[in-house]
Amino acid sequence: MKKVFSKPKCFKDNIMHYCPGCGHGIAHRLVGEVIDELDIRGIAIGVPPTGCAVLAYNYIDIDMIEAPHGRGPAMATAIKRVLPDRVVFTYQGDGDLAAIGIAESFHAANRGENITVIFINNGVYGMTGGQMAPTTMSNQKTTTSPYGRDVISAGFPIKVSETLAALGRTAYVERCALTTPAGVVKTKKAIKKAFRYQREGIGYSLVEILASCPTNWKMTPLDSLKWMDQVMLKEFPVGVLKDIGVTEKGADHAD
Amino acid sequence: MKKVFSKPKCFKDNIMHYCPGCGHGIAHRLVGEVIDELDIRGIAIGVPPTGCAVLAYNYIDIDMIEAPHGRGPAMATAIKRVLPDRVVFTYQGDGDLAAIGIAESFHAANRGENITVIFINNGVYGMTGGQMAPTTMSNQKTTTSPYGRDVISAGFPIKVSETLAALGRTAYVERCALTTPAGVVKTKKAIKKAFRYQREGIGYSLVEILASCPTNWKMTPLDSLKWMDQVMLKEFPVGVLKDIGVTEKGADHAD
Amino acid sequence: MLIKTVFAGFGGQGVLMMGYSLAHSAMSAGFQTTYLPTYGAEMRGGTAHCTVSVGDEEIASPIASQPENLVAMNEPSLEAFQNIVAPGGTIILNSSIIRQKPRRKDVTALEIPAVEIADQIGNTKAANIVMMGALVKRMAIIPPAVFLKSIEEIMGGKKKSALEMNRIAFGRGYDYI
Amino acid sequence: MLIKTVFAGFGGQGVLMMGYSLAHSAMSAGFQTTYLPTYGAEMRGGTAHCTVSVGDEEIASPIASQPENLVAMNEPSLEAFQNIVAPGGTIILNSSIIRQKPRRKDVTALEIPAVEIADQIGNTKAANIVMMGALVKRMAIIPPAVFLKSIEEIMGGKKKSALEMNRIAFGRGYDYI
Amino acid sequence: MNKVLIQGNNIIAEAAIRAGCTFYAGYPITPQNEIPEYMSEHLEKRGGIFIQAESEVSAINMVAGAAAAGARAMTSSSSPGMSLKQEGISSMAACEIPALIVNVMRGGPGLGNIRPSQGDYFQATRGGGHGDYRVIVLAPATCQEMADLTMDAFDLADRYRSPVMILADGMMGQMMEPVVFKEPKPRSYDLKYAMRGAGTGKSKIIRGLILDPYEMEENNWRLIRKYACITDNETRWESYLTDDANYVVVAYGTAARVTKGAIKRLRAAGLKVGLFRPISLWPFPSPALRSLAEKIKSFFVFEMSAGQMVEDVQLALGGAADVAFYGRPGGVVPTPAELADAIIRQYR
Amino acid sequence: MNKVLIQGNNIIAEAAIRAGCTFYAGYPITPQNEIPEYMSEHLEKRGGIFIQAESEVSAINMVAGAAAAGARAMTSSSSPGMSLKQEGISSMAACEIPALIVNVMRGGPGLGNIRPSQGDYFQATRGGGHGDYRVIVLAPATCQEMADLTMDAFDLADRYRSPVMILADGMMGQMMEPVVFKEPKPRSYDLKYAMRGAGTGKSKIIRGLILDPYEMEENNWRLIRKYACITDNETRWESYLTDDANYVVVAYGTAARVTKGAIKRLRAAGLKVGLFRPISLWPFPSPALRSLAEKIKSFFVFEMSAGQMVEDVQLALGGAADVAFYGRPGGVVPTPAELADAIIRQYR
Amino acid sequence: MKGKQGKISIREEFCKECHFCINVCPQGHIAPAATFNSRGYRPIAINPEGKPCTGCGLCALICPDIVIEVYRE
Amino acid sequence: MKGKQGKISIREEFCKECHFCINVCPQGHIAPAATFNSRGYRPIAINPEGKPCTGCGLCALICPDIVIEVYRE
Ligand SMILES: Cc1ncc(C[n+]2csc(CCOP(=O)(O)OP(=O)(O)O)c2C)c(N)n1
Ligand SMILES: Cc1ncc(C[n+]2csc(CCOP(=O)(O)OP(=O)(O)O)c2C)c(N)n1
Ligand code: SF4
Ligand code: SF4
Ligand code: SF4
Ligand code: SF4
Ligand code: SF4
Ligand code: SF4
Ligand SMILES: [Mg+2]
Ligand SMILES: [Mg+2]
Repeated sequence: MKKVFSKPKCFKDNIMHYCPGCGHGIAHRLVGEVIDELDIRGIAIGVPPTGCAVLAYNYIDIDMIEAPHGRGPAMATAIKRVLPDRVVFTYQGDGDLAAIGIAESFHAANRGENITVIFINNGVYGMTGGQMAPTTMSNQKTTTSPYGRDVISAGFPIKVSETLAALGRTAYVERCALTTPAGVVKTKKAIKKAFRYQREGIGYSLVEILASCPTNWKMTPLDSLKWMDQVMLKEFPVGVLKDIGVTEKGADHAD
Repeated sequence: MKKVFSKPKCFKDNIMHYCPGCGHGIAHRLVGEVIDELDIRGIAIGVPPTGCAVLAYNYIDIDMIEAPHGRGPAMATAIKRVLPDRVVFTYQGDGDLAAIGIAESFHAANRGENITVIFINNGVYGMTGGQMAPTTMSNQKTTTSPYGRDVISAGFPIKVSETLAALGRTAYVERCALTTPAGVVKTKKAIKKAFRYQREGIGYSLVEILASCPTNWKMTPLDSLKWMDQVMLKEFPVGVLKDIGVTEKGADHAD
Repeated sequence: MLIKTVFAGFGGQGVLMMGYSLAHSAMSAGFQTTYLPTYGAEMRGGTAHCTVSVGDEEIASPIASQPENLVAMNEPSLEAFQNIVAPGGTIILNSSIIRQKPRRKDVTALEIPAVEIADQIGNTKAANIVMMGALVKRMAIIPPAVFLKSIEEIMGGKKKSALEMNRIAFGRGYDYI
Repeated sequence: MLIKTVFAGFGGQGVLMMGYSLAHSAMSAGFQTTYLPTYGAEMRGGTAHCTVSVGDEEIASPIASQPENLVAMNEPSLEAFQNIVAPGGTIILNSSIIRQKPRRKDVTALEIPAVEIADQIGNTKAANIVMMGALVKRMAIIPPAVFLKSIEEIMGGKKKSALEMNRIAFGRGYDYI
Repeated sequence: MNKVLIQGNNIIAEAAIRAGCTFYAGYPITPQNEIPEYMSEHLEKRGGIFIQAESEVSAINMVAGAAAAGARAMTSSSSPGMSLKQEGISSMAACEIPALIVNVMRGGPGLGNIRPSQGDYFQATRGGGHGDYRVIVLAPATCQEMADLTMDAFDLADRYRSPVMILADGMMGQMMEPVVFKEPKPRSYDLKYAMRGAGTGKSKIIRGLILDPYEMEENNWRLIRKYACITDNETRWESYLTDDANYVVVAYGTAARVTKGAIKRLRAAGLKVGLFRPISLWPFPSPALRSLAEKIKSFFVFEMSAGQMVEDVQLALGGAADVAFYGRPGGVVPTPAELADAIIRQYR
Repeated sequence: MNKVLIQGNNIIAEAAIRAGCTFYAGYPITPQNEIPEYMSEHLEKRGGIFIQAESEVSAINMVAGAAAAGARAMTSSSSPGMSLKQEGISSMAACEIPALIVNVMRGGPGLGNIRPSQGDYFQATRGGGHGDYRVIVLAPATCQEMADLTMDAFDLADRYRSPVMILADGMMGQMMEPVVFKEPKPRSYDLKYAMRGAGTGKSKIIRGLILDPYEMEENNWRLIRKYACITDNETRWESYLTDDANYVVVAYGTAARVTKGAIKRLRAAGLKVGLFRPISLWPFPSPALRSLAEKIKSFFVFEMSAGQMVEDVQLALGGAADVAFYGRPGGVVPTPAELADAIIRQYR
Repeated sequence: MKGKQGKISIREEFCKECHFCINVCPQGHIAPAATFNSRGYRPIAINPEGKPCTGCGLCALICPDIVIEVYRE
Repeated sequence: MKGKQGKISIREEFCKECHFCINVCPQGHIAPAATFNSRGYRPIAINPEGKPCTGCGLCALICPDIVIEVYRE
C-alpha cells in the first residue's frame, strides 16, 4: 500500500510542545502541507508570535523571526517590502493580533501589504494561562473573567476579520474552524489560496482559524470541539468575508 | 440691542495659538458653548491630545489632563470609570486617534466606555508640520508624501468613524464639517447630543469633525474651506453613522 | 533541620496540589516553609514540578539544589530529577506509570503503584494523595492528622465523600510503606 | 571676528529665508557660519525667528545671546529681541509694520519701510529681500554680488523675472541706508 | 494576626486592595499573571475597578487617568511589558501622578524567558523613560515584604505624588510563604490636584508639556529637589551579620535570599561574611553602605544580572573599598552553594 | 569635496542614504521631522523603501524586520518616541539585529517641550529597555560629525551586529553648518544570519526567546563578551586644550560646543580650562578620561540635564579626581558666558 | 432676519485675518482693516461700502477666533 | 472509499491522548492503548474490536500531533 498521509516534508521531527488537542498542532501542519504543495519552503519567511506558537520554528523548517508580542505585521511588512518575491506570513494568536497588536494589524491591512496573516483564534490568551482575550465569548469564564466576560465592561468579542475585510486594500479574508476533518480541509484550502494570492501579488490576505485550547477552556479535547461547534462558531461564523481575487484576474482557482 | 453672540462663559480670555483659519478654534468654541448650555462646566473633564490642541486647557476653563500621544481614550476610560457621574471627553486629532492611538481608540469604543470623543480630522499631522496622516486624501501632497499619498504603499484614507460605528457597543457616531455656518451649527448639535447621551448613560459617542489646516495644506484659509468642500467631504461624507439613542430610550431630542 | 522535597509529574497529575498540601500542613505544624511551583509555558504538555522546603529556621532559597526527597509521578520526571536528589535521600515513585528503576543507588527508592491503588478505591485522580500518604510517613515530621486537616482546609467546600475519599487514599499510601 | 544676527517676524514674512540667505552667502564668501531656526509649534501663528552666526573661526554656540544685529519684521519681534542686542549693535526694523521706536538708545536703529518699498516695485512679498539689502550693506563683509549669487542658487529653478525682482528689491534696500 | 500561605503575586494584589487600591489595569504576562487574575476575582467585589487593558501602553495610561482622578491605582507587568510602559511612566513622573507600578522581572533582554531575573535594575532606577526623573523603587526579598512594601508603596506615592515601583522577580512572584497582612495606614493626603471636575471653583490642569524651556527647567529643578528630599528620607536597607564581617555581600531581592543561604555555609566554613541588602533601590542607601566601608574593605556584589546595581555600589563607595562582582544573568538563580564557592574563589 | 549648507536632520538622512541605508521607518515628532521628510522625498527615488509607520512601536519593529532581511535600515525619533521603542530595542539587541536608531533629544520628562536637551543619556547608555544589553551610542557635536558618525554607525552596526544609536538634540538636528560628505565604507560584512528564505539550505531562526535559563545565560555572557570587545575597541573622544589645563570640562554634543565658547572666554580671563568630549557615550571613554586624571585633579561635568553622564565620569575616575557638576535640564541651552560664570564660581 | 437691525463689535487683537467672516457676511458689512494689529495681522473692520448689519451672526459662527460679538434688536 | 483497504501506523511517542482520531474514525479502527508512553500519555492503538481501516485519512487530518501515517491501496 502506498503512503497517503504523513508528516509534511518541511517539518522537523520534534514532538510539538502543545497541549493535547491543541488547535495549533493542526494549523502548523496545514501551513507545512501548503508550503510543501506550493513548493515554497525555500522562499517562505514566517513570523511567529509571542504566544503558544512562539516556538513554531521548532516544527516548521523555514526561515523564521520571532516578533515582539503583537508586532508581527510590522515586521512582516518590512520583510516583504525588502524581499518582495518571498512568501512572508505572520502566525498570530488572538491576543497578539486583536489586543496588543491591533494597531499593527489594522495598519498593515489598511496599507494592503502583500503578506499573509494566519490568525489563530482560540478565544483566550493561551500561553499566559487562559486570560480573557478580545475574542473571548460573552459570559465566558477565563482566569481574568472569573465570573464570565461582562460585555458591559469588556465589550463584545471582537470580530477582527470583519473589521479588516472592510478596509479598502485587503484582498482576501476567510474564517475557518478546526472542528472536523472537513473543516481542516477547508482551512488548508484557505491557507493555500492566501499564499497563492500573495505570490500572485493580489494583496493582503488573512485566514482566521478557530482553534481549540482545551487546557485553558478547562475541557477535554473532545468537549472543546463540541463547545466550538455549539458556541464559538455561532459568534464567529465561518466563511469567506472578502475575496477580490475571484473577480480580479479571476485568480480563484483554489482546488 | 442685546448681545446674541459672544465668547462662551466657560472660556478663558486668551488669544488662541492656532493659525489663521484653523478649525480647532471653531471646534473649541463649540465644545465651550455646549458646556455652557448643558451647564456642565463643573463636572466636565477634558483630555486634550498631543497635537495642536494640546493647549486646549488655555482656552476652555474646565479640568483637563494631557494625554501622551494617542492615549486619550485609555485615560478617559479610567477617569470615567472612577468618576461615573462626570462628563468625560477626549479631544483628538486624526494622527493621535487613527495612527498611534488606534488601539486605544478601537478598544475603548469596543468596550463601549461611556465617554465622548471629539475627533478633529484635518487630514494631516498639524502640530508636527503637516506630515501624512492615516486620513490624508489619496494623492494629497504632505511633507512626508511629497509626491502625493500613494495608496499602493500607504493605503486609502482610514475611515475611523465607520470602523468604530461597526463595533457592538458604540452608541452614537456622526461626522460633521466646519466649512459653513450651517455645518458649524450641525457640529454643535452633534457635540451636544454626544454629551447628552453620555449623561444619560447611553454610551460611547464620537463626533468626527472635518476641520481646516490651512498652514499645512499650504492654502489660504478661504481656499482650504473650498478644498474641504470639493475634496475632503467627497471622501468623508458627513452624516450620522450610528445612533442607538433614537430607538433606545427615544433619547434623541436634539434641539 | 531543613528538608526539601521536589514533586514532579505531568500536568493533570495534581503535582502542584501535592506540594501545596505539604507546605500548608508544614505551616500548620509550626514549621517554616516555602513553596515554589513551576509556572508558565513549561506546565503545558510537558512536566510540572514544585519544590517545598520545610525547616525550623528562616529558609534562604526556596529552590531545591539537593532535595532530600523526590516524588516522581512519571518517567520524564524521574529522568529530570533523580540526579539532584541528596545522597541518602528518598525517591518515591509512581510505579504504575514508571516502569524503569532509579539509576541512583545511594538513595532509597519507594515504589508506589499509586494509580492501581487509587483505581482500587475507585478514584484514579486520588493517586497523588496516595503518594502523599507515603511521603508524609517517610518524612515523619508532620502528624497525619495535621496533614488531613490541611487537605480539608485546602479543598474547602468539597463535599464529605470527596474528603472521605482522600482520607482513604492517604491511608492506603501511608500504610503501603 | 564673530557677528550674530537675529531675524524675527511672523510666519509668512520670509524670516527663515532671510537667515538662510545670509548664512549661505557667508559660506560662499568663505566665512564660518551657523544657522539656527526656530522650529515646531512656535512658528504657528506666533513669531518665527532665526539666528545666523558669521565668523572667521570655529563657532561655538549657534545661539544668539548678544547678537550684533536684529532684523525685526513686526512689533512682537522688536519687543521680544531688542533687549538682547549687544550695546552698539544695530536694529534694522520694518517700519511699514512697526509703529513704535526701539526703547534701546545704545544701538543704531535703521527704519526701513520694507513693505511700502516692496509694494512700489510691485511685490509685497519681496519686503524681506529689501531688508536684506539694508543688512548686507550695514554688515559690510559680504559682497552684494556674492549675496545675489546665493539668492539665485537658493531659489534654484525660479524664473528670471523673480530673480530680477529680488535684484531690484535688494538694491532698493541696499541703497536706502 | 493569622498567617496565610499564599503566593507572592497574590500577596501584592491582596495587600494593594487592603491598602485601598480601587483601580487596577494591566495586561497578562508571565510571571505576574496572578496579579491581574486575583484582581479580576476580588477587586470589583470589594468596590474597586478592574480593567484588562488591550496592552501595557494602554494600562499605564489608564492608571495615570485613574490616579489623576484621585483613585489609588496600580498596574503590574514583567520586563518586556515594562519597557512598553516607559513613556507613560516618564509622563506620570512629569505630571506628578501617584501610583503603584509592579515589575515582576524575568530573563531578558528581548522575549528572553520567564525565569527570575534582576536585569531591569537600570531601567527601574535610571528611568527607562526619557528625561530627568526618578521613581521610588522598592525590592522585597520575602513574601512578608511583598505585603508590607506594597502597602508602603501607596503611602509613599501619595506622600511624594510620584509613581512608586515594586521591583520583584519571578521567584518572588511565584513562591509562597506564610504571611501576615499588617493594618494599612489610612490615606491621609491632600488630593486637591485630582481631576474631579472644577465644580464652582478654579479649574485644574495636569500636564507635562511646558513649551518655555526656562519654565520647564524651573519645574525640573523643583522635581529634582523633591527627589533630593526623597533621597534624604526614604532609603531602606537591611544589614545582616555585618558587625563582625570581613566581607560584605551586597544583594537585593531573591539574590539576597540566596546570599543568606551562602553566608550560613561560609560562616560554617569559618569565613566571616555579612550581607547588605538595599530595600530601596532608588533612592539607593548610599550613606549606610558608605558608612559600612569605614570598617569593611571588601564588598562583593551579587546580582541576577550581568552587573547593574554594582554601579550604584561603586558610586556609593567612591573608591573607599574594593568591589567584586558575581552575576548570573538570563533567568538563572544560583544555589547558595554556588554563590558560596564564588565568594570563596574571590577571597581565598 | 564641495561644501553644502544643510540642516542637521537632513544631514543624517542624506548621510544614511549615501551609506547604503535602503530602509527607513519612522513616525513624526519634533525636533526630528526633517529626517522622515527628507527620506520620503529622496529614499525611494534612490532605490530604498520609506514607510511612515503608525507609531514608534511599529517603526522600530519594521526596522528590525528590514534589517533581519538584510537591509541597512534605520529609524529616528525624539525622546517620548524613543521611550516607546525600548521594547523593540531590547529585542533587537537580544536578536543581534544591526540598525541605526537616531534620537534627537528634546526637553523631558513627559511631553516636556521641543527644545534641545540631553535628558535621555541614561536611557541611551543604560538600556531603557529590559534586560542586560547595550547599544553603541554616538554623540555628534557638529554638523560634520552628524554626517560622519551616521556613516560610521552603519558600519559599527554591521561589525558588531548590534543596534547603534546617534544621540543628538534639537539644536544639532535643527542647525545648519557647511558640511562635506565623506565617501562611505563599502558594506563588506557577512550577512548569513539574514532571513531571506532557506532556499535549499538550512533554515535560519532569529529569536530572543530562550526558555532554558542556562542556555539564556550562556547567550547573555556571549553578548556581554561582545560588549566588552566593543568597549575595548570603539571608544571615541576629543580632547581640546587639555595639555596645559588645570580644569577640564567634560561635556558632549551641544553642551560641548557651548563649552568651547566658554573656554575661549575663560582662557581670555587667564583660567586654564580644557574640554574632554566623549563622542562614544557607550562605550564611555573611561580609560582616556582616567589617564587625564593623572595630571588633572578637577573635572567639571556640564550636561543639558540634571546630571546623568556625571555618573559615568565618577565611575571612570573612581575617586581619582574631584568632579563638579553643572546642569541645565528641561530644554535650556545656556550661553557660553553663563557656563563660564558657573565654572568661575566653582573654582575661584 | 429680513430687515432686522444688528451690530457687531470686533476684538481686533484676536483677529487673524482669515476672512471667513467676510466671506459669509450676506451684507458685505465687514472688510479688512487698513492697519495691522500688534500681532501683525490686518484685522477686520466695518465696511463703509457694506450694507447694514442684520445681526444674523453668521460671521461669528464661522470665526475661528471668537473675534466677533453680535448684537441684535 | 467503500471497501477500500488501508492501514495506519502510529508514532506512539507523539500521541497526547486527545482522542480526536478515535472520535472521527468511521470504522472504530482505533482505541486507547493499555500502556502509557514515556511522556505519560496513553497513546492510541489498533482497536481489536474495530472494523478494518479503509485508509480514509480522517484520523490523520484531525490529529493535532501528526501521530498517524495512513496507507491505502
Ligand atoms: C509586551 C508583552 N506583553 C505580554 C506578554 C505576555 N504574553 C505572551 S503570549 C501572550 C498572549 C498569548 O495569547 P494569544 O496571542 O491569543 O496566543 P495563544 O497563546 O492563545 O495562541 C501574552 C500576553 C509578552 N510576552 N510581551
Ligand atoms: C509618542 C509621541 N510621538 C510623536 C509625537 C509628536 N507629535 C506631536 S502631535 C503629533 C500629531 C499631531 O497630528 P494630529 O493628531 O492629527 O493633530 P493635529 O495637530 O493635526 O490637530 C505628533 C506626531 C509625540 N509628541 N509623542
Ligand atoms: S495553552 Fe491552549 S493554545 Fe496553548 S498549547 Fe495549550 S491548548 Fe494550545
Ligand atoms: S497647524 Fe493646522 S491644525 Fe495646527 S494650528 Fe495651524 S492650522 Fe491649526
Ligand atoms: S452679523 Fe450677519 S450681517 Fe452682521 S456682520 Fe455678521 S454676518 Fe454680517
Ligand atoms: S473670521 Fe474671525 S479671525 Fe477670521 S477674519 Fe473674520 S474676524 Fe478675523
Ligand atoms: S484512516 Fe480512516 S479508517 Fe483508518 S483509522 Fe484513520 S479514520 Fe479510521
Ligand atoms: S488525534 Fe493524534 S494525538 Fe490525539 S489521540 Fe489520536 S493520535 Fe493521539
Ligand atoms: Mg489565543
Ligand atoms: Mg490632524
